[in-house]
Amino acid sequence: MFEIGLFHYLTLAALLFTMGVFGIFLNRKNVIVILMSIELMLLAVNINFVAFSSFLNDLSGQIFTMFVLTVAAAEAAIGLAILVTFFRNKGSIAVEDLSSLKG
Amino acid sequence: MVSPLMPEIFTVCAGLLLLMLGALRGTSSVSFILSAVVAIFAVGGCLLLGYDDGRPLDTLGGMIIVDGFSVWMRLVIFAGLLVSTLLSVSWLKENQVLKFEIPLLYLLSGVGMLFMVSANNLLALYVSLELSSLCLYVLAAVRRDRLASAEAGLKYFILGALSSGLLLFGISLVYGFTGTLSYAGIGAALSPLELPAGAMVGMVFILAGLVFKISGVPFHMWTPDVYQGAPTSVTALFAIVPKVAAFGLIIRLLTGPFASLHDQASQILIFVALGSMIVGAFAGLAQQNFKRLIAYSSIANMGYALLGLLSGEPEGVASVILYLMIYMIMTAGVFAVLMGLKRQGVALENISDFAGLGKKAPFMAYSLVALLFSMSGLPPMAGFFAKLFVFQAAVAGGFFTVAVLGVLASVVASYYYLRVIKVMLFDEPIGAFDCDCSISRKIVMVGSVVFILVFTVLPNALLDQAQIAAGSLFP
Amino acid sequence: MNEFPILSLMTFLPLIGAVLLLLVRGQSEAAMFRIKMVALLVSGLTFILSVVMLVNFDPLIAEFQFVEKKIWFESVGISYHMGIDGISLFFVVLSAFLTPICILASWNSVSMRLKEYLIAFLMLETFMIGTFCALDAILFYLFFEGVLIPMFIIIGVWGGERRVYASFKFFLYTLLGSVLMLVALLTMIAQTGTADIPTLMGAEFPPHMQMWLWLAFFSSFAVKMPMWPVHTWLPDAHVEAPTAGSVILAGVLLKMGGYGFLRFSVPMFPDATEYFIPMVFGLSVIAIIYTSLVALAQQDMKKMIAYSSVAHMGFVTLGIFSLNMQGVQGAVFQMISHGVVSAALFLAIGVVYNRLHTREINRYGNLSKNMPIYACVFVILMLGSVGLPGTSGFVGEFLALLGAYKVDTLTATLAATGVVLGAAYMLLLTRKLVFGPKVNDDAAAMSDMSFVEKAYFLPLVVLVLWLGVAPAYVLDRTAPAIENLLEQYHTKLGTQVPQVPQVQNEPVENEMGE
Amino acid sequence: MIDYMAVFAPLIAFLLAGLLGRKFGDAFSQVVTCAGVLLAAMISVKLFFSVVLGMSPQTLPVMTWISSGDFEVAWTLRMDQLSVLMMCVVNIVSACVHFYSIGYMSHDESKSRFMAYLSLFTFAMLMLVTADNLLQLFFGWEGVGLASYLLIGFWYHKPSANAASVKAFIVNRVGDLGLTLGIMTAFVIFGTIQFDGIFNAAASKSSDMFTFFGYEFHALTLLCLLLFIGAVGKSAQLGLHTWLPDAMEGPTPVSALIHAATMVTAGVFLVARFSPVFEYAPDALMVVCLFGAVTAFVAATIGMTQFDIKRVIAYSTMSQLGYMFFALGVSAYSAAMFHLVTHAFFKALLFLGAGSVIHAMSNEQDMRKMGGIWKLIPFTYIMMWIGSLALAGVPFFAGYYSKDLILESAWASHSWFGQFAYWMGIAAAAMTAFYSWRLIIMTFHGKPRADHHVMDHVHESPAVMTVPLAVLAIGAMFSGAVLYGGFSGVPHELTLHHASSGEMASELEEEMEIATEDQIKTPVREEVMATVAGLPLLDKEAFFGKSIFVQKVNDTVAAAHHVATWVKILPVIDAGFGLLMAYLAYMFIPSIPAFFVRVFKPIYILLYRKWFFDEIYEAVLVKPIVALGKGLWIGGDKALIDGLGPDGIAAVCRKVGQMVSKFQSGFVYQYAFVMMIGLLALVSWIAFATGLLNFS
Amino acid sequence: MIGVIAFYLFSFLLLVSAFFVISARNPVYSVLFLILAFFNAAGLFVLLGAEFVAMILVIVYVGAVAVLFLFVVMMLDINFSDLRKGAMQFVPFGLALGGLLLAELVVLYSAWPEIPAQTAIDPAVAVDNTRALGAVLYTDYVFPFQVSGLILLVAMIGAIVLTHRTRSGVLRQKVAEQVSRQQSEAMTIQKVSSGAGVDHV
Repeated sequence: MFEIGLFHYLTLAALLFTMGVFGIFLNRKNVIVILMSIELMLLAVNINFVAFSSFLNDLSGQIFTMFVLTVAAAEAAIGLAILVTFFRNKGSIAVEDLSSLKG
Repeated sequence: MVSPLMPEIFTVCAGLLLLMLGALRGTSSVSFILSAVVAIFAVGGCLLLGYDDGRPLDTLGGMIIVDGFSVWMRLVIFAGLLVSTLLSVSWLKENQVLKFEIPLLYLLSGVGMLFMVSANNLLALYVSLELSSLCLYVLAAVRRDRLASAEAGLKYFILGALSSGLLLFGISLVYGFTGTLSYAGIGAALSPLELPAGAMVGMVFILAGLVFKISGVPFHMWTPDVYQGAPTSVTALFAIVPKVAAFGLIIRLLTGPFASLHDQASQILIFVALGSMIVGAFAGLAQQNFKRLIAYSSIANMGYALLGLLSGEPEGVASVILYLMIYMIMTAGVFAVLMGLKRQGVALENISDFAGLGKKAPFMAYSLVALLFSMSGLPPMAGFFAKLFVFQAAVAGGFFTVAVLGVLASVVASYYYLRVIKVMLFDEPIGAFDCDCSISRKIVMVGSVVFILVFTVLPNALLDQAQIAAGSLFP
Repeated sequence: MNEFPILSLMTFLPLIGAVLLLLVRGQSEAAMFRIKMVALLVSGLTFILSVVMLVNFDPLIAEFQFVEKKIWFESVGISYHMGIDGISLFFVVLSAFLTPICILASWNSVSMRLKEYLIAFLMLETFMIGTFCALDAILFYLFFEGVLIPMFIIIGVWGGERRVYASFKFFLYTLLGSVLMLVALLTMIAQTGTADIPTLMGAEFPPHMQMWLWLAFFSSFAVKMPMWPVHTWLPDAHVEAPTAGSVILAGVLLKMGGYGFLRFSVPMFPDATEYFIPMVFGLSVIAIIYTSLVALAQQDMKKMIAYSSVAHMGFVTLGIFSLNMQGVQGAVFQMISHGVVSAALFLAIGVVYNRLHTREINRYGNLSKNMPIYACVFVILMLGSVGLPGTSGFVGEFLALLGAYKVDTLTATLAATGVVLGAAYMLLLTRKLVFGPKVNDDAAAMSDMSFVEKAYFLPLVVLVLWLGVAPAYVLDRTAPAIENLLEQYHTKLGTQVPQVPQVQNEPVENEMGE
Repeated sequence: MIDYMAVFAPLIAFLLAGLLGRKFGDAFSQVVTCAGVLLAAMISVKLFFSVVLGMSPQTLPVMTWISSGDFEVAWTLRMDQLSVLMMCVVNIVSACVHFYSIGYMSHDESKSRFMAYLSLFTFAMLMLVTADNLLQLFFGWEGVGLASYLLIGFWYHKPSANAASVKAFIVNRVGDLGLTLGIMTAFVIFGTIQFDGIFNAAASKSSDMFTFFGYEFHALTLLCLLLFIGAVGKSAQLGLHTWLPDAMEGPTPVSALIHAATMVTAGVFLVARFSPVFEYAPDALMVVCLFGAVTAFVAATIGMTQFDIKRVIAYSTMSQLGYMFFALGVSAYSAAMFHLVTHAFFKALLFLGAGSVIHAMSNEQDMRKMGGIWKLIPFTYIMMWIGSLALAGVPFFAGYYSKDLILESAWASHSWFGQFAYWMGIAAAAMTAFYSWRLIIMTFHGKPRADHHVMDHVHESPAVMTVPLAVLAIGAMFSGAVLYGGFSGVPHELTLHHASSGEMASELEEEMEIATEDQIKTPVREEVMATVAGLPLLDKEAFFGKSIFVQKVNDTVAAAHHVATWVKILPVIDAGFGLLMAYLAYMFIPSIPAFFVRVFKPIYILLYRKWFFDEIYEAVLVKPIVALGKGLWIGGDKALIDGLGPDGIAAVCRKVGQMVSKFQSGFVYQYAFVMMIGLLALVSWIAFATGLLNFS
Repeated sequence: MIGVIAFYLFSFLLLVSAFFVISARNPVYSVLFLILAFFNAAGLFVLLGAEFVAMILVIVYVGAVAVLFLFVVMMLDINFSDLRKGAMQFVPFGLALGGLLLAELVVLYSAWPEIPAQTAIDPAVAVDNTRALGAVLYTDYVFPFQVSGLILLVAMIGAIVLTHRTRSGVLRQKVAEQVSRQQSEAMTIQKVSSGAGVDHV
């Protein structure tokens, strides 16, 4: 308990990941929160990577984290761009309005 | 010797040049850029032809591997890109979607896909996958003045991001439990005797992320919506190329780093394959929109393709490669017909709109009939052999139940192909069709019809290539 | 002769003809005539080739003849292997024989989308002939399934009111059966590494596996035959199909099931065959009685004939699974005979349908009066269908029953009651159609058969009688192959070919002198 | 070669008339067919001399028919005594009918069709009787059935004729079913269906058992019973007889030829032909006998109540066939054949006479609408008398000899069923006489009951009709006496009364026994013939040669000569009684019939309605079968099979499809949810199923 | 000890802020909590010895991504007041699922095989996290580096192609035209008669 091991970090990441997932499907208010949830998931993954990297004494985990960050930034940009496009068409970004395509 | 990545390098450089051209010249350069991208893909494919299938070659710090499989899959991807760009040429013009970025996004996503099948490291996998995916997200939403397109893009993006989150989580687990990111290292760390549970669960997460890309059940939910909402030329791209690349990725993972986990992987694949075949078959029954139908059809088809991977034998992999090629060509043909269907300038997407096509435009109609019969796996068309070999692989591996359920699902699925055929041939026409079949579409349509017929007679060239490609994964 | 690829030529000549048709342009009368002539010539040529083949067929040997073997799928054990033996010989001839007749039968009755129609028929011919010639399981499957495509289109485009329902039912039903067969085929290929039929015939499969394989094949062939209770697609398909479609359907397509049993189920899975004989017998008997009864209740001519086909096919399965010479020969003969008789009956229905556009039996009557030749032809065909001695129907039915009787008296007896019922519905049909009082003015105003109609009925009627009086021509040619088949079957099983005790010719005087 | 023409001439005639008749006209057809049959008749007579009297049976090969493994059947013409006898009967009667038809059908529009059918029938019948194997016999069997069908339904525009033709065919088919099974059983037992093969092996198989429906049966009994079922159908024995009266819907010459003289006797022929087998199946013989006896009686009872002139004769035919069968049943094959021959003549005569009446009465068949015409058509009247006398068994007419022989044989069989048959026969004989004269009286005597239009047209038939009648009348009068020796084995006592009755017979018998033992040689035979100068004295064994086989102990025909005298006389008295009753009831005291009808109303109705056979069959078989057919179609095929099968599955699939597609709700959070559930399922599956994770 | 306390502090704050990210009614709050979460995560990274990544996290995420979010949230002017019904029905099910996933992962982690740490620590790594990363990033990882460049390019193209609009009717400043304007072009003198107004001009 008093020694913080890999287990703690991983558990923390798992909790965070789960929260991110929750955020995606519990959210009805607006899509933007979903995007943030995705960021949380990625953050969890990053914690995993860094923790593993640190405990394995291997740098590639940290490198991976950097690329994840890069990609996440790009993803956020594109995601928000699409979101804006959608908003311009629909006038709303409520998740439930995202349902003209179905069946 | 030229770099083994010459085609990609060439493609990227040429693409960047075109980007600059587009940025400077704007809309007026779209035509040229489209043609240029077609040419680039053609040249890129040709550049690949020069490689002999020698020993596998690691390059770029072990990130990339160039072997027979990678060469052949890249060739297939180039072909797919070429065909889908060719299809888009006239469509984009006809539908006034004149953005020079679109062909460039095709190009960049294509580069991502090319890297995907050559990736030899989880990091390389991730970045190339993201490169291709991000382009596709944008492409789905590229008709930004249309709600459907924007919605498709948004859905695709959210779910895609979720799936890449899963993929990443999986990668992190695999990394953590094996201590390495390289395929070879993972393969070495996973000895069949003692399998770390974490790596196994990691693999499941990775597979989940990748199955999303090939729209396998239960990660298929995006497919119908995105197919329907995205601009048709983009849908064509979605349907034709990325699946091949993602499949290449899956094949390489399962035969390389996760070869020791084959038993567990094939259990997942059985689940996914069965689910895809069944959902694809049943959900398609209720569809009215042709693009949506094709989406379900592709879901089902991916299920069949997965059957070839169950046994983990080279023959099975070869059958999957063959399946993907044939599927790709059939899909291209179908889209070539679909994109040409218009009534008073409005593109037709509902199945009921096809009524009487057999009378008004028999050539197109019968081409589509042949393609659809082929898709439903009826002899003597190539689609039959595609299915034949994957089923053979499954049966040879002892997966009888799956095979039987698969063929039964294919019967159910054949119903919706038949329905389209019925509407075209049996029903009375409800109006004239615009017959402005562009030459590029015609080429694709005729080409794919000829292919599915000729393949039956001369199958060996492709079959051999598929076997060679598969064989290179099993040294 | 063996060097000459006559089977491939016969198989693909119609396809070439279809391609030729594609090249003929125009919608004018003259163009239409040209199209018809091309189709007729091509199918006629195919028929001539089939006659050449028939003449050159060596009736004494059991092995496959006119064999062609080419590499097809190099590494997978699938080859292009064609050849015929006594079992398939006449099916090939039958297919080649009926197609020109079908084209003639459509000469004036089909004008809508004529070119497509004829192309579909020529494609159909290719697939039919191919099915019977193929000696590679996958090649067989290819042709076997390929048939569905043109037939689906023929029913769907040129069919009657409920054509969509019928064509879908036909297609999906038969497809459902066949795909299971495909899985079985793949299993066999996986087991033996080859799809070559002669090799597979020699292969031994473990009994447990045989059961499953047999069932899978059964699911396909039983639907195709069709056997009870998977027969319901047939009446619908027949009723809705255009005349020529029904002709081919009844004349050739149904035979594919029986042929399949003989080519696959029996020689390859003897243990399973032996095990499932009671089931097949049971189903056959049910089919014969049940469908005969149902046929009695029909008001639609085509439906009645369609149901009668099911009953007739019941005799075929009965004969095949008797697994003795008479049974199997009877079954083969019955198939050939049914191919001629039922095809002709559908054509005959087509003749009146073209004039009055209804298939309802009660709308007709008294046709003997204004259509005496037609009446005569119809009665002869009816007799063939009923199985009167002297017509082709009798020989097959009797031999099949005899074969079954040797194995199981109860089954054969029950099946024989079908003969009575068969007479009942056919006579009722005849009574209402060609005899009976005048019913309608329009029926009474119909003209007798035209020259073309006479032209294609003549060979059919002659065949019905000729096969009935001198069936030896057919029986002799089928005998070696069937003998061989049975011998192999019983050798594999380790049993003897059941023989009827031969009479010791004791002089009669001894008995009288007591 | 010419012998072939005895069978094939009618076929050729049929083909010519059938194919070319429309082109060359009716006269052509008539000439061709009559010539064909006449030729055949002449050759048959020639054959009668060479084969029967010359004792040289022959077999004429034609071609292979069916050859399948060990099952081999060839088209062959077997011309032994039995066949040739039948050929003579068939051809002669047929020739008469052919000629008669020219006159009778002169007003019909399809003359050539009719003539062609008649020839076709003749051919089929000849094929039947000359068959050398069961299958060819079956061919002829069905061929006559077909001809019968076509001819009954000749006036196809008449619904009743149509119905009757179909009924005839189908009821016969039921019998044929038995025959078919019989053929197959024969093949399984004997390994062949050649007659010679079967007959030669019959004795050696007499104790064999045969498994049928899982039970063991005595092989030959089973075989004989199955064959007999066929005979029951064709010969209209009780149970399968209902078609025969209805068959009278056909033109009268047809009734004469097919439904009296020839086709219906095919069953008798079959059993006689199979005597070598029946002899080893006593139980089967008993059944045959009982069937025959009951049929004779029942048919006679019905015959007494009918009003349609042809139906009366039809029931009489059925009754007489009953006689033949019970004769067969007591092994008196030759007696049966004898009656067959004589019956052919007098029954054809009766029918043609009736035809002549009908012709005269403008196609009226109801006796209640006739009467008082005997003076108008005296020739016909005389012919009817001759026919009736022969039918009733009045001495010296043909029927007398044959019927007596049958009754005596039955009595002589000393079996309970023989006795039963005898008494049934006696009863039927009385009734036969009764209804015969009832017919004559109602038709010819009394006041005319037809309207004057009809009566004005009553006229004697033309010569083309009367000459055949005369020919048949000669047969009806003399065939019995002439042929008696051949069929019975001894000259008839009455015939030979003036000669050396008793001794002569026994002498002959002795001689005959010697002859049988050492294969009668022609010289011996000629000697025998010479013994009885002038009379064509024929003896049974030589007459039939090997074509009929009777075990010594069963030889009832031989024993028939030794029965008590009252047995021999009773039938004659009996017939006289019946005749008298008819005169009483219909001539002198016309109120009697009405009285009986009133008093015995239920019985009368039972008889008048033909023992309700048709009604019972309708209720028990026809209606349920039709209902079953409809039920299976609507309930079975449509509801059950299609409902559960293709349609049901399709509906379920469609529903599932809609469900699955509804699942695709469009809401992105649900999609994500599904993905996560899927992932979780996969992870859990892998984790737990492979035992990687356990919480212990 | 401080490490332990720091870990729990950061972890607690991280989880709490994550919770508020997904549950806050106002998306602006969500973004702010997201930023808080990132800070805490960066803290954790530091605890793990990955200072450079921690810095990057703060710079990239807080500096760019979160701000982007905030920008969009404000720009879109969303009506965020109504919490739609129906969201809650998923909660129990979701909780169960999440719990299961979590449980599985936790059990899984406890089975970490303790891969022996690369004992011979790379001197480069030992010396300096940033330097070590820099040493491999452009050598061993040049391929992903290049590809990530392309990814960013795609992001740029994507954002432009999706959101950039050339509005018609928007007035733009054209400096050259302004500069080259002559007085004569810009101004004309009109004579206006008194009492007539300017209507006729």
